[in-house]
Amino acid sequence: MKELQELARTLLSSGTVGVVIGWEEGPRGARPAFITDAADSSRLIFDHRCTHNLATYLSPRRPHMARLGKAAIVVKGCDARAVAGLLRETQVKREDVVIIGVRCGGVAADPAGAKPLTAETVAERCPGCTAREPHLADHVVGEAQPEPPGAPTRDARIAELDAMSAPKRWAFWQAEFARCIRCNACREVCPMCFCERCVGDKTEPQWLESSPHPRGNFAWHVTRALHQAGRCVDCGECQRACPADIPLGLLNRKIAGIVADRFDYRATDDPTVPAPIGAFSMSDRQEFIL
Amino acid sequence: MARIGVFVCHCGENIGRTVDCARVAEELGKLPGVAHAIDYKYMCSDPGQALIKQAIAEKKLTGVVVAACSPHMHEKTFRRACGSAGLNPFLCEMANVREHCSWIHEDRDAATDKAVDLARFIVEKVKRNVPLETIRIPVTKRALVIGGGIAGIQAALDLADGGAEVILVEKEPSIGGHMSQLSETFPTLDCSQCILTPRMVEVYQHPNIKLMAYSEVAEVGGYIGNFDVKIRQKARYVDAANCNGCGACQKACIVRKVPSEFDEKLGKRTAIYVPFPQAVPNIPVIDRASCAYFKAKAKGVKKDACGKCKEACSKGAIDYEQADTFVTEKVGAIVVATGYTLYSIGKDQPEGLRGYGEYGYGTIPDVIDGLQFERLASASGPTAGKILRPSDGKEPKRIVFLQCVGSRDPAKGIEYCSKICCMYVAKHTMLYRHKVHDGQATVFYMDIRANGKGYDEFVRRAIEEDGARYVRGRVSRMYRDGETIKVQGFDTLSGEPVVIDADMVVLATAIRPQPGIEQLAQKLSASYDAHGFFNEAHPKLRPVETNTAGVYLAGACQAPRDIPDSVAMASAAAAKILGLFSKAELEREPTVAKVDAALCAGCFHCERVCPYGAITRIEVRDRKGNLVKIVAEVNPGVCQGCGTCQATCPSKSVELQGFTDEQIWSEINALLA
Amino acid sequence: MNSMEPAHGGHGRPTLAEELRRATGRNPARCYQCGKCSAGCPMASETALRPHDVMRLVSQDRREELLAAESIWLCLTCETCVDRCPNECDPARTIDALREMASAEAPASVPRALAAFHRSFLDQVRLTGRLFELGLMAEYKLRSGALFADVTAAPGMVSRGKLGFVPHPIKGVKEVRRIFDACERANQEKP
Amino acid sequence: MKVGYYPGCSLHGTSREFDESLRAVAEVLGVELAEIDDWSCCGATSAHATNHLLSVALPARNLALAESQGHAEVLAPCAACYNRLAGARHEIATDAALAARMPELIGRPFANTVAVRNVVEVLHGLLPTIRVRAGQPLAGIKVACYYGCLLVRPAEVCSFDDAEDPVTMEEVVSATGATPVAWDMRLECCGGALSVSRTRSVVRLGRAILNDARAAGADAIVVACPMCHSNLDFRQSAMVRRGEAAMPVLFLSELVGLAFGVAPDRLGLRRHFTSARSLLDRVQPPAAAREVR
Amino acid sequence: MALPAEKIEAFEPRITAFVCNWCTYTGADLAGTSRLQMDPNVRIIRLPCTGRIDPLFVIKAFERGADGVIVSGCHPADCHYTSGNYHARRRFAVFNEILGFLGVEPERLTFSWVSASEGQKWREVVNDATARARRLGPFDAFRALAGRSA
Repeated sequence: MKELQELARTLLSSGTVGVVIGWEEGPRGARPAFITDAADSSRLIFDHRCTHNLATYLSPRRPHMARLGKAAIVVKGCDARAVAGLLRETQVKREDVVIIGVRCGGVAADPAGAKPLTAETVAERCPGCTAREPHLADHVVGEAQPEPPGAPTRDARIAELDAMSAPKRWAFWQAEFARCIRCNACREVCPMCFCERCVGDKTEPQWLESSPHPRGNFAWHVTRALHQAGRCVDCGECQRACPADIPLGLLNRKIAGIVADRFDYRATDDPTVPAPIGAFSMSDRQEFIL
Repeated sequence: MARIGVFVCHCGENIGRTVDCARVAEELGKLPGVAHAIDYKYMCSDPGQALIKQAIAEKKLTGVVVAACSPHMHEKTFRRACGSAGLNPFLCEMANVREHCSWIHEDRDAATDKAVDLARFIVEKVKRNVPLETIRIPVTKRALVIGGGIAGIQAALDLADGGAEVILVEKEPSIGGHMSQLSETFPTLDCSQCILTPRMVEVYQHPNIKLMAYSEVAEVGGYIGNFDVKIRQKARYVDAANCNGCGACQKACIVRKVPSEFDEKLGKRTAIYVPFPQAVPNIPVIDRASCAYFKAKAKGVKKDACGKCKEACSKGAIDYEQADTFVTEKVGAIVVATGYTLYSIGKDQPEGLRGYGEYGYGTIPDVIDGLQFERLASASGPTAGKILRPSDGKEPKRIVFLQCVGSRDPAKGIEYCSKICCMYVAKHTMLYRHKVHDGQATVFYMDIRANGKGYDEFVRRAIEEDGARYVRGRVSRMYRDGETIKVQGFDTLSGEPVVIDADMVVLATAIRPQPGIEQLAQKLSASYDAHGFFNEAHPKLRPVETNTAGVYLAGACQAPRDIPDSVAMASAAAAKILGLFSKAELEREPTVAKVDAALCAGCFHCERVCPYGAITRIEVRDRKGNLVKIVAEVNPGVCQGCGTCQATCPSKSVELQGFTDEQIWSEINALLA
Repeated sequence: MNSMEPAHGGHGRPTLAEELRRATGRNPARCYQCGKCSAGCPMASETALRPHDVMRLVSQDRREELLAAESIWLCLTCETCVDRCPNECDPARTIDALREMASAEAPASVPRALAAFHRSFLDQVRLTGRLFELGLMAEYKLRSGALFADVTAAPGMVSRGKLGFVPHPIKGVKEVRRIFDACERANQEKP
Repeated sequence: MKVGYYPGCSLHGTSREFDESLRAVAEVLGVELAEIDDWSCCGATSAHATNHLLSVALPARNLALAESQGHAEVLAPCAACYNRLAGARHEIATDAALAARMPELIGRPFANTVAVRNVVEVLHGLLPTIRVRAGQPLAGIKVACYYGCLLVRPAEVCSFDDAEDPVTMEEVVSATGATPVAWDMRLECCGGALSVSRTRSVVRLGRAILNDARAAGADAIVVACPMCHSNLDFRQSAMVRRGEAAMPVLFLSELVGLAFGVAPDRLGLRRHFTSARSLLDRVQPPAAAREVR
Repeated sequence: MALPAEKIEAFEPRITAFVCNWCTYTGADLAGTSRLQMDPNVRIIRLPCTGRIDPLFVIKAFERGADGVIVSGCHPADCHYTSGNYHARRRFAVFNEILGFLGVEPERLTFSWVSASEGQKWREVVNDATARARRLGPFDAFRALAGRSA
């Protein structure tokens, strides 16, 4: 923690950056912090409650951030993949950001989560995580951390769904999507959703109905999933932000499985690895095509 | 409010028999925005078109829908009619109620319902059509010809004579291609080099032609009329400006036993060499892989590396330090004339092909291919034109020729006919008889395909006058028996198996595209078939064009071709290009994509999927000149209108004109009437 | 299995095709095996070798097989093949030439009945200058051994006045015999 | 009109009726048949099949005789003789070396100047006269004109008509007042060359010809070749099956004779093996009474 | 949830086909020129290339009452625009799996390559897609999203 604070102080006081994006203690646990004064560096924290993916604040669609000057950002290994995604999709220039990696031992699903991290409180993406060590970083701080507690659960749930009949799966998802109020929190929090104007907001023509209605809800979630294929970094922010507790992480995980299976692509913090959509291979599987 | 005119064509009985055209017109007439709906016997006829023009004028139509045949048949006709009546042509669309409806259904009600649907979709689409203007792009009146064989030479000369500047790129040290290796040519038996070398010299001396031998196309950017081509000039290690072609370096070279590519490995050359005496340009190259100097250098030897050629050169033209150089040329059109290579029966084959184990995978001595026979028969060849067996230099008294080796053999991976083999085998049997009077040529053939002017007469001459014995059937197996080769086949006309003893066997192996052609095709964004031959834009009506505007084909890169065909294609391609160059600007259909810079977030997925490289990055700045963002822009000259960018764009910030989201959405929306 | 011999190198003898070309003035190599000759041949259903087979074997230089074949003797010389051949190969003339060669080189292979008929016919002509039909019938029956064939026809022939009983040699019978001798000599002198 | 006449062996023997009818018809037509003095056999198929040179030399002798006897053209009614004579004439005319050998070979001067005509050709040249002289006796009689092979093939030798679609015989028949029928087998070989040595082939080929003529509605077949006649007439009993009607086979000259009102006897009709009664019964006025048998 | 036989008889599925202009549209033209009779249930919407076909079209078609959707274009290596079909293949591979995961019966969606010379194949694609949709019955599940039923 001290190391992180010292680094931030140096970066700010030397004028290298105008803002350090990190976490601080808030009334309901950890919360994002935007440190612009070297003196405030000591507010920075990092622990298991720092579940937020701060890369979303690098999106050029947040002009108020740009006004703070060049940014340094604190990333967990998983978050670094989002930064890589932004680099890949030319939203951020590498020289315009200082990346501070932190070593992670898993985070809680809820930033207010109490110590210690347990199998019950851990975010569902963390058990079995292979991205705890950030590679895309100018500085890496902190000691190596223990494995997150608990065991992966999502793959089993996906397998369970896959085993259902189509009408049953339909019923399952319709029940989940029925709660959607189209608040767009999933989109707003997502570091990879940086469109100037989301297709969901497009009106001429309106492909996706914007009112909370089963038809538009379905179209929205299919489209969101499709747009995330090969781009989603599995930071879990959409699910955390969802006020309706729709298990978007399950859908994200499924997509990750599809692109891994079909295109041998896995989310990575190496920005030079090209994303699978936008590319093709002559030998792509086409068993679904007559 | 739209004022659409709907015109339902009976196409005589073709549509009217199954579709109630009057009902279609009636139903369509009820749609909001449809101001006029009629049916007529022949909409494409002059009176039919007059009806459309009259309605445009009288009813002040804002769009026209013709429910008739496929737009592939008459879209141009009706758009032109609208244009002449003052309606923007792109406000006219067709609904296909013939090929897609009346011709494939029998139930009149169902077919009529479907026709109403199809026309309604198009009505809804046309309501969202906007006037489009034909695109005009400037033309650079220079052409690139890739490949310096007979096709490339012909194309270059025709273009240059027509006043265009030409850059001729040849990957080998000399132009001439396979034709320069041939002894005589069918069906006239005139000497190949005698008719070719004057043209090679003409290329060299032509003021409009820039010859770049020993060079390859590295990159191709741009589009019709405006290509940017990056060309790699491979290091010859000889300074072309100083070399006077005296040949002293070759005499001095200590490495003298490199198998000669020009002689198809039947002869030898030095490490510094010109491929053949009439080479153009007559400038040697050093074959780095066999050169004693470079080998020694590679081993780290510092002193006493060879250097004999450098010592021998009075002009100081040898330059061991020379490196590949790149030049970029701007051209308006490209002719691909990369020619062919021969299939070999060996065990190692490219993907999808198999060799002939039954013919010994090429390990039986004195089994050669057609080009090797050409070199044996050529006066400039390794045997000075004597037909001698490679193994022992004896004169073969019995030669068996096998046609269709690789060709028409799907099991080996090639189902096509190589086209030229029937003819050159006949030629070989004649050359053989002329040189070895008591020699017997036997030909195994499947069919004799001699469909050119004077071709069949030529084959008959080989049989009737020069004693070639033709056996119809494939050879099953070939094996060595002492000094003879046993050729085991079946005479399907006699219905009997035959075994023929041969002193030499010549295989008419399949014609294949040059290796690396796929990469070139990808650079040119041109398509190619499963065998790697370039695809023509239309097999009948656009045989020398590719689907990439401005890229043309000549010769065997498109399919197996003989010399007359290659030359004809080359001249055709040149004529196409000269036609293109005759205009100051090009006109193109405006079916191109357009980016909405305000909405573009600059993720550049579009750039990645565009097959044509039509997407460029541009900076958006505010009034003060501050960079706001970098966004995509479509170069309308390059864009061919596939629309992949639009489907890929997550925010739908790029629209394909003529097929906009609004138009398609309206069509789909019309699904439920 | 048939091992095809080369046309040159070894034998020193011209190929059958060359010999026939000399004899008939037609080039057997012109045959491209379209089969039109056989398609029109009235005997195609009865013979082992049809005209196009004969042409094929000629091009393959299969002399012995051809000269021993009964098929060449079954040709009616109706010339249908000659008129229909697209290449003017003249199969009928080729077959005639083969018969001549067979008579000279392999007389044993000539079918007895046919040899008997031709021989008897020519003998009669040689004898009187014209054909003496009763003489032909008698000699043929002796030569062929078909003593009883058509024997019932003779009375009918006689009753219809179709058969004379006495041969009437012509004045120039010696002239005719000289022609026979000269032609036979010329045939033997052939290479 | 006078023409050199080469009857050939058959017309003096088994096909006497051809000679008889031809002479009767020639008389009506005012044609003098001047028989070549001391003519000899043409060699027929036997020479042709065994000694090519002989097959040329034997006809050449007869052509030389005709030449020396002042004939410009010679009529060879027998199709086989015609074919051999015309064939030899053609071969000698197109082979200078052969022509040079001829005089020595046949022991006579020979310039190959005589044209060879067949009976169809000669009658066809007299069509106007035939039309005038023919009455109505053959009205309503349908005739199958059978050319066979030797009359029209090979085309380069027998150039008087189209080898694949001849019309001359039909035109002669039309001129007689009879009606030629359209049928398919008129150019197929009857197997004459194997008549004696391989009868079964001849029966097969002949039967096909008879059946086709019958199917075409012919009342009779008309021929111009002794061998065809002999095969179709003499061997007809072996060709027809029980219940099948007999098909009279007439020489063309016989038919022309009937049209001229010549008595069937004078035309040699009684010499046929297959009775022509069915035909004669329909000749107007009925000629049956005048028939011998 | 296949329909009982008598209902299958009465039900005429509505099928929307999104096809490329160069291969499948032309192949369908050929089917017409060859007078290949086929089920009349398919309505073709012509796009320049499969690369232009957006999954949104498919969703919209279902929303507007389609019981089945066909997406068809050029065979690999046959694309008029060289690679639009390859991009479409990736896009629809993912889309297809997502729809399946969300419970859409895979038989509702037909993907095919039909070249300009495959009129016969186009007929098979049309008839197969129609038969499958007929078996499944109206896409009531999707219609229910709109608060309607068939």
